[in-house]
Amino acid sequence: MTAVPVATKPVGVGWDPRRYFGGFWRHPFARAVLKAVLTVWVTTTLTFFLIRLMPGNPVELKIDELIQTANGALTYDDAKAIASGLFAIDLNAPLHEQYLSFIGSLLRLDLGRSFLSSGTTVTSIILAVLPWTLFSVGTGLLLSFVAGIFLGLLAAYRRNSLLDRIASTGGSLVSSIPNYNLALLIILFAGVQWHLINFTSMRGAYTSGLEPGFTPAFIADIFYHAALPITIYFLTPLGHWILSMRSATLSALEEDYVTAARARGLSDGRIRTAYVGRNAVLPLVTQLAISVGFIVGGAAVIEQLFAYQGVGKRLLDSVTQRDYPVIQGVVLLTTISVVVANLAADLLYSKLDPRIGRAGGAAG
Amino acid sequence: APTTGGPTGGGGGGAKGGEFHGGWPYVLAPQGHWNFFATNAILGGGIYTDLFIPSLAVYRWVDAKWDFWLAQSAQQNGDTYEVKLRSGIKWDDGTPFTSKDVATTYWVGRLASYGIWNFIDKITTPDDQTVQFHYSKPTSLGERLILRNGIKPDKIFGALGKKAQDFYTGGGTNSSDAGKALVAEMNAFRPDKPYSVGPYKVDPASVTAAQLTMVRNTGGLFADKVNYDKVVVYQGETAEITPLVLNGDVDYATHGFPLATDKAFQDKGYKIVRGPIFTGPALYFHWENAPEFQDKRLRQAVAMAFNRDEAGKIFYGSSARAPQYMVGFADSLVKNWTTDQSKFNSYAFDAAKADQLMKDAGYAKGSDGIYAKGGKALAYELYFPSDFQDWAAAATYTADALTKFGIKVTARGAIRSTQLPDTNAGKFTIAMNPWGTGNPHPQPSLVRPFREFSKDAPGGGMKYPLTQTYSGGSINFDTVLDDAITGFDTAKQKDPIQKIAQAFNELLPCIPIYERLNNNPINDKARTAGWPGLDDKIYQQGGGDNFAIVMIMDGTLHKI
Amino acid sequence: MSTAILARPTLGQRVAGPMVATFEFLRLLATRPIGLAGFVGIVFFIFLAFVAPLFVPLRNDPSLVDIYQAPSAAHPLGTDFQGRDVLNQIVYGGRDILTVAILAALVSTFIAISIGSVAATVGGRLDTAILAITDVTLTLPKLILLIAVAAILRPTSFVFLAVILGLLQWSSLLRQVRSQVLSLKERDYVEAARSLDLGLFHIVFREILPTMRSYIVIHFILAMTEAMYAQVFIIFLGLVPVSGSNWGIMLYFAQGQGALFYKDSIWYILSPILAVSLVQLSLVSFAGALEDIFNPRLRGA
Amino acid sequence: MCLVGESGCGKTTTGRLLAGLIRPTSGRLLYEGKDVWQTKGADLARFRRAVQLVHQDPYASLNPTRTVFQTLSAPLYRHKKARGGRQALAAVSELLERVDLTPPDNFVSKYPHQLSGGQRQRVSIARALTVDPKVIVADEAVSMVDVSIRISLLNLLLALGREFGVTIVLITHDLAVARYFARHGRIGVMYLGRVVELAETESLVSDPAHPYSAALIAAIPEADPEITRGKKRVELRSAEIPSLLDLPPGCTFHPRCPLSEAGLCDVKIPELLAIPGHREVACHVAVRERTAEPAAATA
Amino acid sequence: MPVLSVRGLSIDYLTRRGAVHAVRDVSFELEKSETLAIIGESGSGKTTLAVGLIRLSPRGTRVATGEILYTKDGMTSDIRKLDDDDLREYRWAECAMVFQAALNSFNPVITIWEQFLDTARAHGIKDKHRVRERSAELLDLVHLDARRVLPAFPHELSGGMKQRVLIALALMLEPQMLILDEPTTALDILTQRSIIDLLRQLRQRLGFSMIFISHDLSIAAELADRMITMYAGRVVERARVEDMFYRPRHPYSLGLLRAVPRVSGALGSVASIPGSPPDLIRLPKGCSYAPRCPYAIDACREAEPPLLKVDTPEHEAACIRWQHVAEVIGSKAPLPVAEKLA
Ligand SMILES: Nc1ncnc2c1ncn2[C@@H]1O[C@H](COP(=O)(O)OP(=O)(O)OP(=O)(O)O)[C@@H](O)[C@H]1O
Ligand SMILES: Nc1ncnc2c1ncn2[C@@H]1O[C@H](COP(=O)(O)OP(=O)(O)OP(=O)(O)O)[C@@H](O)[C@H]1O
Ligand SMILES: [Mg+2]
Ligand SMILES: [Mg+2]
Repeated sequence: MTAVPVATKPVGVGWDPRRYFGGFWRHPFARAVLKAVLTVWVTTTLTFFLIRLMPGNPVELKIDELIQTANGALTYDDAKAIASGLFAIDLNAPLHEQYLSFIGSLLRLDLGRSFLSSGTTVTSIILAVLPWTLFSVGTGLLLSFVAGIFLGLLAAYRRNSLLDRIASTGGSLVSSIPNYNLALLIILFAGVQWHLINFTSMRGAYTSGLEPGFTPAFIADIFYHAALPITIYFLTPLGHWILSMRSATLSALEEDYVTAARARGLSDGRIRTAYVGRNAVLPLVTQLAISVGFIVGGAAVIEQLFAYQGVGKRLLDSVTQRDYPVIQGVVLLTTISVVVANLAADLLYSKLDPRIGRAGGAAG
Repeated sequence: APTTGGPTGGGGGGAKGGEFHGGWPYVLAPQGHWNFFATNAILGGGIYTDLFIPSLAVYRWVDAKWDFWLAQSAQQNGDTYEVKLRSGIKWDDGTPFTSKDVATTYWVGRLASYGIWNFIDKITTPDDQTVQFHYSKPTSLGERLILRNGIKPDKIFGALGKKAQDFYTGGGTNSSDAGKALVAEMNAFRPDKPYSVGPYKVDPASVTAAQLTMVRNTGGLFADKVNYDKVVVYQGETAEITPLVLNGDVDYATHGFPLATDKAFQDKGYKIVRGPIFTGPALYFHWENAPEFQDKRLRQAVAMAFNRDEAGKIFYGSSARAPQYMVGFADSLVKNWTTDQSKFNSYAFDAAKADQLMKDAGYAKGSDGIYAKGGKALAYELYFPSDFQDWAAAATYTADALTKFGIKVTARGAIRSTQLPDTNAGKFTIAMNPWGTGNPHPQPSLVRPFREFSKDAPGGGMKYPLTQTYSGGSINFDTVLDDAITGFDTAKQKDPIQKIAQAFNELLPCIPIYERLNNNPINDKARTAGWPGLDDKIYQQGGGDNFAIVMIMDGTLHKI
Repeated sequence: MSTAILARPTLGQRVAGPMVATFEFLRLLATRPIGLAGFVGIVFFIFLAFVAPLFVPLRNDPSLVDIYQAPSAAHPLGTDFQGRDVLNQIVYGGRDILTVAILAALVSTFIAISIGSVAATVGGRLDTAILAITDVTLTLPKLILLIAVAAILRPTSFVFLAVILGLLQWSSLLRQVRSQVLSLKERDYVEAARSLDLGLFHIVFREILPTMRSYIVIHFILAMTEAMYAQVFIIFLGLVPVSGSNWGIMLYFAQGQGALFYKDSIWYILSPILAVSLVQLSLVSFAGALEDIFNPRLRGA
Repeated sequence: MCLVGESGCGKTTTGRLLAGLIRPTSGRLLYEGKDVWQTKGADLARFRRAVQLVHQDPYASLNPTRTVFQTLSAPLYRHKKARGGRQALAAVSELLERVDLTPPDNFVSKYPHQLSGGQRQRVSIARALTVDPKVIVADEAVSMVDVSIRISLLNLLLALGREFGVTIVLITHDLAVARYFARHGRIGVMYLGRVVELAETESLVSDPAHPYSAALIAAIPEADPEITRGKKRVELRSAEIPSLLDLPPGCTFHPRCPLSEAGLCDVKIPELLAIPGHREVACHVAVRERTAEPAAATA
Repeated sequence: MPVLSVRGLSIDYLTRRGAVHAVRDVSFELEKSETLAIIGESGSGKTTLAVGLIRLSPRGTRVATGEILYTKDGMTSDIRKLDDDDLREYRWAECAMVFQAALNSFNPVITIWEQFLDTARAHGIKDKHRVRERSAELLDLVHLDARRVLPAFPHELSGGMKQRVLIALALMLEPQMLILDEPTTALDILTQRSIIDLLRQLRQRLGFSMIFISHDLSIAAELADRMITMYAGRVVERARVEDMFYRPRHPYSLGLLRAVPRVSGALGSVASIPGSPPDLIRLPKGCSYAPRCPYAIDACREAEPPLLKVDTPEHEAACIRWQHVAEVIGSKAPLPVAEKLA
């Protein structure tokens, strides 16, 4: 929906990184990788220091929680003793030392252990939840991308028809409702008021007692359980895809090469796919990657509302519990998955658009 | 205190079979695990652990006596507390249950800072059925500390227990480096599967984010007494459990349900149990940041200036009530633990009296608020934990009501993980923090205002000076709190408790707003039957000695 | 040559110009029913949030006998868990939300425009550095970061909150502004202004930015929707200290108090949902129409 | 003076260089004997004002958000040529009349999109005139306006040059336009960023010395069927234009040049040298053939 | 029998402001192997007409009246009445077109080879080998190296190369007719020259008919057999190329000729046409050129003049004052040819 950005002149402006990175830098993919690494580093560092800026520390919270749950079985001192025993890290060491040791272990792919469950590595915690988020977000997003592309193309071809109006108006309508509101509305109406769906049976990622595996029953089951989050991830960006695709198609339709293709007597189907569709989709590919970041973030509240065991819910829980290593780990790993999605999109983009791969520059 | 009594109650009246569905917010693997000494164990800290790692006994609150579970009997012999264990009980892997399991539980428990170790110095096991706890500091709190810990298997924790025993008998302490290492080892220990000595055991394959299932453990405690074949526990906090209860999926839930939900449950025809919890929110004034409240008259005025009863009812309806005796512990404990209740002021809602008190204290009431002599208007912020929905409701209510009274109070909420460190650090003028706790002894409740949120808090909390003067003269709360738990003779403890109670009532170090009752819905139409009438004393169980668990264990509850 | 003509270009630009432009704008808007509806919606909500509270008395006294009432004449949207009028809260609950959204949009737009145009005009290493930073922030998973940041920094005042939100969302606009300015500064008329020695101020504020006006307005509106989304998001999750009453807090409480599941409380929970969604909807459709109006290429037949 | 050459050969760049809008990579730009890029602040600004550019694209050279009056009055105010609206309006009207936009009242409050291409170009010229320039560089100023009105624009420029003593440098790729415009002046021919020949118009047209000029003149179609069909062609050795990023060594034209001599043209870069007949040319062969003592000339 | 015969064609663009009468009542014939040049100012409707001939007008275009008759092997059909399949067959196989923006005529994301293949397949040629051979042959014809060009993406070719590839592509199906809309405008002179020469050679070898659109008179002078001058959507003069250049009978043609300076020969007097073309939505009454015409009389503003036969049967001009124009040329205004003859 953003106006078409005017291409920048990539040539000859100021500092020329080529001088420093030689041929490596010139390769757009290498640049994207470098950028990705930089992004991950920045996010990690940012959260690391922000977390240490927090007043208080998790020990106090643990004490509070212990006292609350022990129902008087613990004196304050006992609780304090227990809590202090839980936390291996020394929060009083100088920041830069903490940071260096953190980065050090990070390089060894060690994200540390959960504060609140010191026998559990953060990596294992995240690995247990991340796949579910990626699965639901990925499915929803891809479905909505495909549907949006299709509807957008159709709307553009039938410009000003009823279908166009319904698709573009309806699309922007659904898209402008915040996803958490949409989820609440689904629970409220489809679940509670009209009893259309039995959403209580859809909680969790799969049915309790079912053996995980690549069996049709299990796969059907995980789709059933992910249906509500997927619906949200499907609906929220749908309008954006429809509108973007519609306007991209409209401008592609005005391109000379489309008229030229018509003049060459090409069939409508071929023109629609290889000439209009493909060129119109190109700019959306990058947006697809960016939206991964957005949706993974938005997943927090959706997973919370639908009781889906994803990384977003884990993050929220860790925030409430001040489980720093887990917060840190979740932010890091989601950043990585988002960045990887971006990289993949860059790669895909350069595959789809021959102008990028060889000319360089426009990537990113 | 009474230390006798065998298992009471129904004892398997109903038919066997069927399922019991409960709800609890457990933590999922891999963060959740099966080391019940460490935090975040699956179902850890919850009522359902009693079904697979039961404690030695459970307390009957109204009768003030112990119902024995894994213990056969228990006895105080001088400074030694001796527990005889039941025989013939087996762990789920077939190992017999013995005194070793109990000893290991407490030795490893010492690494986990089990409170009993503040009072005992060793545990001995003269034979397989006997465990002896040797007091170094006799206290009446000890019995509960011994009897209400879930017993874990020696087979799994024995090695750790041995290490701990050697370490402590060798003079080691938790604060030493070696102690810390041992504690860390204990915390990091991860048994690969659940275990059980109770009537049920968790089926590890059934654990999902949505629910888990417990199946019968044939050799376990009360295996023949319990009726249900399965106990299903749905995972979730209030928001997630509510629809399940409404949907009829859950037979019994312990969550604190808001009024709307409470009403919806009633509409569905569920029974609502309103048992005691012995706790609730209170207003804490920072001694230095809100110096006006150093004058007890102002605190008394505030206590009367708004309808504390209503503040609770907003969220809980009839599941909350303002305490009658404002003494810092639950009303139900007052009769047993104090000698004279006549002088306890209830501070019932009375704006006129409050006005008068303010006037006496030298404040003038203008049209838009109350002013000190210097002309300064009284304005504060009430800092509450926004993720405690019930408190949030009470906080906004209180702020509005006090503002209306003339003390301008703005409610500001932050999630507990933010609010608590802030209040501990003294960053507030008025804060909302808990009062009371679920212990049949009042002392742990009284610890909260004086130690937890003041003296012991990092940053000093509300900075309340512990030496104060009241009608009975000068009092040092810290020492009197110690006096209140010394020795086994609870009758002797009544004096210090009466003293603190009276001082609390006059000085109001914090203002308890309401005492919460739980509002547990019981669905007796779907699967479960056997629930006694709502006026039964069993529902008065407190402090984690959950009545539903007690009734499952003793076979009172059964399928329809 | 009459003085009337004299007045035309100078005064005309200041008075008649905007009036004519406004008229023309409304005329174009009128041909787009959805955009018009969005515009009306925005005007309505701004009125509701900033003007209506001056006339409608605040009624926030809890009243236990009145809780969870269905809509009635006395309470057109029913009552909440404290028996307070929901409509009244909707009226009073928009100001903070909209203020934060506007402020955050201002912050992000300001950052994007100032830094973006500086980067483009100055160029060189500064530009490379700014671009690199922007690229990196563009890929950050912002909501995830927002959850962490909000929990950690605890924005206590709404200005602080707005700044945080603004700081998280400038990057894509900055990139667009930068490339716009880069291309605009190569435009012949900017070059002409340079060679006429009209000064940097003139070039940036008279030649470049005015041509980007529509663009900036649209992005400002979109930034508002983004900020509003994120703001309600973290309030709803309880990550921001709550104080007073706004739609986000209403939603937070409504959900927490179980209004979702009680038959008579639909309107209570629905009201903030609808308020937030309608504002978003209005903003988005208005921005869409603006884009249509300002971009003649899309204007079409 | 006219500069001609193929598209992309650097004409615009030269124009912008002349107007002091870009800094040369090497070499000097002299104005009144001083190196422009050595001067600072006010002097540089003065130079910039003295050389004004009229751009190629009438649709991009005026700010679409500003009226004709605003466009023209801004430099007047800025350089204190007018104080107050009344003065500015008078000055603007005069400028408009000067570029034949009459009556000026019809134009002052118009926005660019309300003007035709030719009218815009006139406004551009008027804008250049606001600062009393000494030189106007008209970069393809007529290429994008309709054939039917090109000549009147050229005439306007010529008249301005005559009346106000402004030197006008016209940049164009159309040799016919160049010839018309510079019939009493000189034409410079550019190829790949270099001036390869500089000569008086008529002699260049009738007798080009550089092989590239010759090829160009021979290649141009004429608006006359008989002439154009009967023209002699210069056969080039290649139709490909080398990339500016990867220029051929020696004379940049040698890969295409029919006169190219191996060992000379592909090695040595020819300098622009004066040869008899008031012209300068950058070609080893042409210089050799047209100069009596080639050795002396190259020395 | 002409290959193409256009009769009374009118094309409007429907816009919010009203109908733009971009092409009005245009008639002409194109003979076999002949080159017809259409010239006129920007906006005079040339592209509209050309695109209309293969029915590719954009949305919002209305072909108001007229017929486009196309003859092949003695069969005549009206293009306007063709069904979709026939139309697709007609496009490119019978009538290929090189667009004004030829440089953007290739899909940027697929290779040149694929675009050749697409074209062939669209017309039923399935055999890849044959297509490859044919493309190599054609590229050779336009002096390009097929091995280099075919696997390339459009952006890897220079403007002149693209233009030549497009011409090769246009010849792929051996159409009878080639429409070129300003094929050389964006090219530099030497490239332009090579394209012109190429077209001339190809036409001689392959014998197709060609409609050549330009506002550049000199290219028309190079290539055309006959010429049409368009003004404000109408054909105002139609003549053999020599007649048009040396004996124009419409004041607009005359004006155009006079507006173009020359490189060789004497400079002569050169002059612009004052004024600008009319608004095609609200056309003035009478001759649309009258407001700019130096010879206009009151009668010109009364009614739109029809095309009148002048001098020779093959020469028509839409001017009631054509005799006056003839006089003017004869007496006062020396045209190039007059100079040359003198
Ligand atoms: N900003 C720039 N950065 C990099 N290269 C540039 C830039 N501007 C121009 N060039 C290159 O410099 C060369 C000369 O360009 P210039 O615009 O001066 O040519 P020109 O002769 O004016 O062409 P035309 O006739 O098309 O206007 C071209 O190859 C062009 O691509
Ligand atoms: N899609 C369109 N909608 C409305 N009007 C149009 C459209 N396309 C062209 N026109 C108008 O129709 C008239 C004829 O345009 P056309 O493109 O045919 O002219 P042309 O002779 O090819 O001009 P040029 O020499 O600039 O290519 C012009 O006035 C133009 O503004
Ligand atoms: Mg140029
Ligand atoms: Mg055209």
